[in-house]
Amino acid sequence: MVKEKTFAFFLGCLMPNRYPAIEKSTNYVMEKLGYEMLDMERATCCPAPGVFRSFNKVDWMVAGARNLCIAEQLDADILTVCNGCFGTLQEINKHLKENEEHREMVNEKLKLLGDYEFQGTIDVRHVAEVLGYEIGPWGIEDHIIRKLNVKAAIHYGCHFLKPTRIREIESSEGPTIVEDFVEVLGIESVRFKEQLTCCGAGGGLKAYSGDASMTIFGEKMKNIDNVKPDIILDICPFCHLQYETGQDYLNKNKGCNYDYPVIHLSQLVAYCMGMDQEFVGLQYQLMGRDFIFGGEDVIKEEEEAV
Amino acid sequence: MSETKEEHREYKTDEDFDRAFFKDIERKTNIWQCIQCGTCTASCESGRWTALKTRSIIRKVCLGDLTVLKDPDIWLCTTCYNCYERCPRDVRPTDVIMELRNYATKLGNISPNHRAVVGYLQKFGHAVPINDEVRKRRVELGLEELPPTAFKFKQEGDDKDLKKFEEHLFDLPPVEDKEEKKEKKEEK
Amino acid sequence: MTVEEKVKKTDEIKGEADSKYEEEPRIGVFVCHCGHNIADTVDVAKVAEYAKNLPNVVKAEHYMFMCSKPGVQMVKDSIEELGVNRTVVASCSKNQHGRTFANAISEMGLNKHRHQQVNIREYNSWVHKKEKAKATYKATRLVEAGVNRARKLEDVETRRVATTKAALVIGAGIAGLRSAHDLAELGIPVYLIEKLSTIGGHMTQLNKTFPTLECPQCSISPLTNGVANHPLVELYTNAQVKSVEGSMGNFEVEVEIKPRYVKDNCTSCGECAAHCPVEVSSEWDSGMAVRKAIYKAYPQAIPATYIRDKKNCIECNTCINVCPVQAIDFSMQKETKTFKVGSIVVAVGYDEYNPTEIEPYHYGQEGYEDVITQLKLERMLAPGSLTNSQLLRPSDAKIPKSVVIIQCVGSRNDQVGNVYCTGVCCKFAVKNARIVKEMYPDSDVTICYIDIRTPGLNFEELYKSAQEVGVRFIRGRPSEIIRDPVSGNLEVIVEDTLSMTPLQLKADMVVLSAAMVPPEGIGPLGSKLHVLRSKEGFLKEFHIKMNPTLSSKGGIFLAGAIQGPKDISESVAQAGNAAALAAAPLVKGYIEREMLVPSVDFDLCVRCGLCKTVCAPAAIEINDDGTPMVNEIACKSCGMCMPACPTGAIQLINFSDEQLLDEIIAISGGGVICEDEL
Amino acid sequence: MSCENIEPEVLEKMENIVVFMCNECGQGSANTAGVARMAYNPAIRIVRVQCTGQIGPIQIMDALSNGADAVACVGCCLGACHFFNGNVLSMHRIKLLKKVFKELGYSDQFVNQYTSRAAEGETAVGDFEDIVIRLATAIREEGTIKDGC
Ligand SMILES: Cc1cc2nc3c(=O)[nH]c(=O)nc-3n(C[C@H](O)[C@H](O)[C@H](O)COP(=O)(O)OP(=O)(O)OC[C@H]3O[C@@H](n4cnc5c(N)ncnc54)[C@H](O)[C@@H]3O)c2cc1C
Ligand SMILES: Cc1cc2nc3c(=O)[nH]c(=O)nc-3n(C[C@H](O)[C@H](O)[C@H](O)COP(=O)(O)OP(=O)(O)OC[C@H]3O[C@@H](n4cnc5c(N)ncnc54)[C@H](O)[C@@H]3O)c2cc1C
Ligand code: SF4
Ligand code: SF4
Ligand code: SF4
Ligand code: SF4
Ligand code: SF4
Ligand code: SF4
Ligand code: SF4
Ligand code: SF4
Repeated sequence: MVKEKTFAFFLGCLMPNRYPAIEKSTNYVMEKLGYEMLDMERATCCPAPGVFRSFNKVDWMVAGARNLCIAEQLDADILTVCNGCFGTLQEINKHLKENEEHREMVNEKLKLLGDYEFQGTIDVRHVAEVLGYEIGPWGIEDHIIRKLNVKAAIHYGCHFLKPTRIREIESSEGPTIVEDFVEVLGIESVRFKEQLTCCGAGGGLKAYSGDASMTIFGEKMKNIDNVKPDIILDICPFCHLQYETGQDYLNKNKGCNYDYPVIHLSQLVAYCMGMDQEFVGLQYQLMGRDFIFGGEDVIKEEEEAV
Repeated sequence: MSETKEEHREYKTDEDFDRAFFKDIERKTNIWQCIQCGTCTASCESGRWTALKTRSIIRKVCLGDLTVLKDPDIWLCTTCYNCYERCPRDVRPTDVIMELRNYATKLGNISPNHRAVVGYLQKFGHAVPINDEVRKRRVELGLEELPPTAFKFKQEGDDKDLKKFEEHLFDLPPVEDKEEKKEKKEEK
Repeated sequence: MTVEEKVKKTDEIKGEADSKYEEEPRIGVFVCHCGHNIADTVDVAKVAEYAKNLPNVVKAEHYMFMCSKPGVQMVKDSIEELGVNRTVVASCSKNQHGRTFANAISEMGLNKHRHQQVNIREYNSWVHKKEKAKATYKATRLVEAGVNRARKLEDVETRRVATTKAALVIGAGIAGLRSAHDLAELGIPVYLIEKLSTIGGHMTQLNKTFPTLECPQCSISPLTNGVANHPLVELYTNAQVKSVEGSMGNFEVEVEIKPRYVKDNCTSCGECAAHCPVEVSSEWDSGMAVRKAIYKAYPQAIPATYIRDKKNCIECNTCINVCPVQAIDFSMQKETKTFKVGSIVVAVGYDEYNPTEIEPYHYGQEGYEDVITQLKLERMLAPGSLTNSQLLRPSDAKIPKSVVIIQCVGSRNDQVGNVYCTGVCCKFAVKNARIVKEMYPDSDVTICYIDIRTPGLNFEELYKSAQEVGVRFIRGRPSEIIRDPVSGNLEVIVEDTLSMTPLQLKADMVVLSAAMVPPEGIGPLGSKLHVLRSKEGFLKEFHIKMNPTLSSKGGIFLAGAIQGPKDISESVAQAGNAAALAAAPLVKGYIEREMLVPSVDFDLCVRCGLCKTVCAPAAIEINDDGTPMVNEIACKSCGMCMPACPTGAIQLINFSDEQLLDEIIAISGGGVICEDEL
Repeated sequence: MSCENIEPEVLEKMENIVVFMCNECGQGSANTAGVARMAYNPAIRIVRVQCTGQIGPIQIMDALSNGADAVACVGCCLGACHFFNGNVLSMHRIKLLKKVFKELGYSDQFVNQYTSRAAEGETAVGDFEDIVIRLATAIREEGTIKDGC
């Protein structure tokens, strides 16, 4: 049995190394909700499903299993905040639990990396799914001290829900888990055309062909711009990066003039639970640096009055 | 398959194909069930804007057309899984493309950028390594300057994890001159 | 012999079990040379010699042609002269001359089943020509096996059961109507049961029918009237089967009839509906029109009597007051009737697949009102529809400038679990595309397809005619229908696979060619009837080629789309066949069967019921005390129940474990004499 | 692999192969093969049963314990059983039996299930050849089942 109300916090690459504010926020939220967050010492890249699985599926599984072993040693389920990390670790974990042949093969190779053996004792979770289903909109209400009044374009990304038969979270054609959750934070989700398409960064495409990646992203931004949200809300630091650098790129190269703040679910929830805006870290980001989360004090008072 | 021959003729013969080559893919996925309906291409977010035509890639694998391994299009997939979700015959095109990339990598058909990413993983344990600016930000946010990942241990002199990564994982074939030049041309 | 004589003769044969043969078996063995055919390879003399030494064998001979008159006489004589009471002839296959010898011994007063045919020609001499010694040895094994088997053969009686001269037809679509009518014309009283308030099924919902684009009401009304007025047909609408007992020839069926709340003296004047304040969406119109709480599904509906929909009625009693003939009676109660019938025809048709499951098409979702199914399109175009037979977008009642039709929705799709091709949707799609294009030449009509499947006379012509009027065909299965939340426009995303181009087709309206799937409630109905279903959920035919009309259970026949998707012509053809097959035993008046059926040793039976679970024809019923009872008429003598039984309590006569064991011992090489003696 | 390549000493060890054939396609195909004079191994012994669904472990073990070297069931093509689905039942039973054989440490090639088509003698002969080939493999690896028992 894994420890209850405890997570092995899997950082991945982009969050600690580019968007530490998301890390800060996630810790803040989970700890306020009464979870203990354990460090996964010596963890590495998940490794990213698009690139590393493309090169060598076996090695991808081995490196992923190594991370899983670290959490198994901590006796805690893994919490990820990134669709890529979630995709990799959830998939490998599930696959190795089911496939004995591959489990043996991977364990054989794991020995070369150190004292690791995949046991299959833990689960892998994503913060959006923990918040959306485990805490739930009903459970977060007691914890929030600010309600916003913000229109958000929600981007789910691909690997949080797909492949649905492996993730088993929700239909990928019309998910509502994040909308339902953030509604209580005062977020109005605005639907836009082709909302569920990819941001264009995955599968190693961003590294392989920036142009192609930006063409896909440009279309996406056009559709978002059509509905003029206040913020773009994501659940993955890689999508986050794409929305950040992508807007910048389009502004510089395609004559666009976008400045939509890009906010990860953890950042948003942390803010609503009382973390100062300074720690949300918009000042470090490329877009929406001047964005102020609407009238927090007023809402705070209202909340208190109630 | 000789390349010079190909340039001169439109038709192909059995010698141009090697159906046995993709036996492994046949085993792992359902390519032979493909009815060429095009749902995958139509679903493909990349294919709408790029040269990637998922259906025709599947077709080439069915035929045993090895040129697909040199086809840069296979690297345009974003692994969005739309095709995988919607294929009416459960062919799992995303998995097929991943397998193809594995083959292509073995043959050395891998872009310099991707090579670099592998290098980062082996050197830093991360596909995206940390930089000085972010170190500073981390401190400002009240986080530890370095996250407790393998890289931190390397910095502290404990290099065994990443050494082993380099030794045992993602061993890429050496760069061939010709290939590299070609790749570079394409980049431009 | 004339046909009548032959029938009479078979009628006479009754071979009742006879107790005088309960004594010691006396076996006669006859080995045939078949000219050179056997004798050249097998040493027949040696085989006969060998047989002589087997226990209970009183005579063993070999002869040039056993099937010749003198050969058959030899067999007969042995019975008379030596008191042989079981015969073994080692010659050709059972199919070839097995019956010759069985008939011969039956002429001598022995039960046919006391003859054991051993095949040493097709199974031996003809296939082992070069290995004479081995073939001879094999022949001894086969003969010994035959003798062992003969030793314990039991008499099998032939039993005749009188049949009930009446038939039940379930479902009054085109198939059910056809069957009912044909049965009635053969002089058989028919009970016709329809779940809905009106008969005619899906055909009456259609606008025009391919390939001739005829008006379906015109084609079907002679039949609906013919059935409704036939003196031998009793029609029950609003009725469902509640339970079915019995088997082939004699079923007892309980039917529950829901009240209409309107008596038969209704003149169909429509006053009640005109005054009824409640309006709901009409099921018959596939939701494309409204009806009142008291209503008639459509003007030509049969029976013409109105019906009150109790669920939606607010009981204002207006209708009761306005009815000029006091036909309305809210106190009517549901009735249960029991019918005794000899055969049952199941013709409950199909349902249109509900495409909500295919999420990328957003069928039924808010904002996607202009995505409809073919059946809805048929209703919209049909005479007297809400839109006055015009094609109007549900969202804004405008004529669409572009209509995109999507094929294979819910068919040929592993994800929804329907791998089959419905086979009808390509035909109705080209039909409707042509009709729409002809009505609105300025609108674009596009069919997105994977393959166009229009086989058979007249159907490719239909396809071609659609091309001629300018219907656009795009080979590709759309991945999704997207809607711009700002403009509300629909776009269909599809790859034109022939030119490798992804397309974004603007669509004012999208029509989904949804599959034909098993009708709602088929699961419970199937279990009540004890018939098995295919993995797709349709009722499964007994043999796909040789008997596609019989169900898994004798006496129950399938007609129309319930056996698998079909168009009208195919449904009608099968319905006629079902009627003929269902009528045969009823016209003849009896069913005759050899009692080659299992019996149960109740001392061994542990009442587990496993035998029942494997018996496909549902011939095993479980008694109140838990013991199984084999219905001898329903049993098909397959023996599948035997290995299912954990204790060996259930045994098929003449194929029991014990009888087979004797044969197996000999044939596996175990036996009296060793090989080296040859 | 064909029957011709089997070593004589292996072939010699195959004395009795019991084949349960159903009354419909099984019997039919063997008859057709006979009419067409298609030769096959004389160790093949056909037992006529109503349906392969009638054959259970009892019959199969009876045969093996009385000297059969291998046992097979031959029924109609899947989906075309003349008794509805007896061949499928038989297939499942034989699959299970194969598992049991393996667990007990025997080759699972001693029992097999086949289908054939009444009009095509080749189908029956093909089945017979396959039985022989599989048995040959088993004999080479583990000897006959008689030795093992
Ligand atoms: C959009 C569309 C267009 C078509 N166009 C054509 C065409 O142009 N030409 C053509 O040849 N075919 C066409 N078809 C096919 C045609 O509809 C069918 O072939 C035909 O209706 C099948 O008839 P049926 O009697 O088997 O089934 P149905 O018409 O479905 O009749 C079955 C009857 O059984 C009743 N029933 C169901 N369950 C029960 C129960 N449990 N108890 C009692 N009664 C029950 C039903 O209420 C119904 O009355 C079309 C089909 C569709 C979907
Ligand atoms: C290559 C091929 C493969 C096929 N495979 C399949 C398959 O796998 N499954 C399937 O279901 N169907 C298959 N079919 C279709 C199948 O052959 C037909 O559906 C079926 O044989 C039709 O049977 P029938 O009795 O109508 O006609 P036929 O089999 O043609 O019988 C007609 C009989 O009438 C006799 N006859 C003709 N004229 C006269 C006359 N003037 N007087 C007296 N007698 C006459 C003929 O000699 C013949 O014996 C196939 C067809 C072809 C061509
Ligand atoms: S969606 Fe599937 S079946 Fe259709 S073309 Fe693509 S891979 Fe083939
Ligand atoms: S997974 Fe790749 S090929 Fe498939 S739809 Fe997405 S981008 Fe296209
Ligand atoms: S119930 Fe009365 S009012 Fe209604 S249609 Fe019949 S006769 Fe007319
Ligand atoms: S009583 Fe019912 S059916 Fe009659 S008019 Fe009122 S609502 Fe209509
Ligand atoms: S008939 Fe045509 S539309 Fe219908 S399932 Fe078959 S191919 Fe698809
Ligand atoms: S004519 Fe025959 S081969 Fe051609 S499409 Fe039709 S069924 Fe197929
Ligand atoms: S032999 Fe047994 S399984 Fe077969 S039909 Fe008769 S009772 Fe049913
Ligand atoms: S399977 Fe055998 S023991 Fe079980 S109920 Fe049937 S006869 Fe009795």
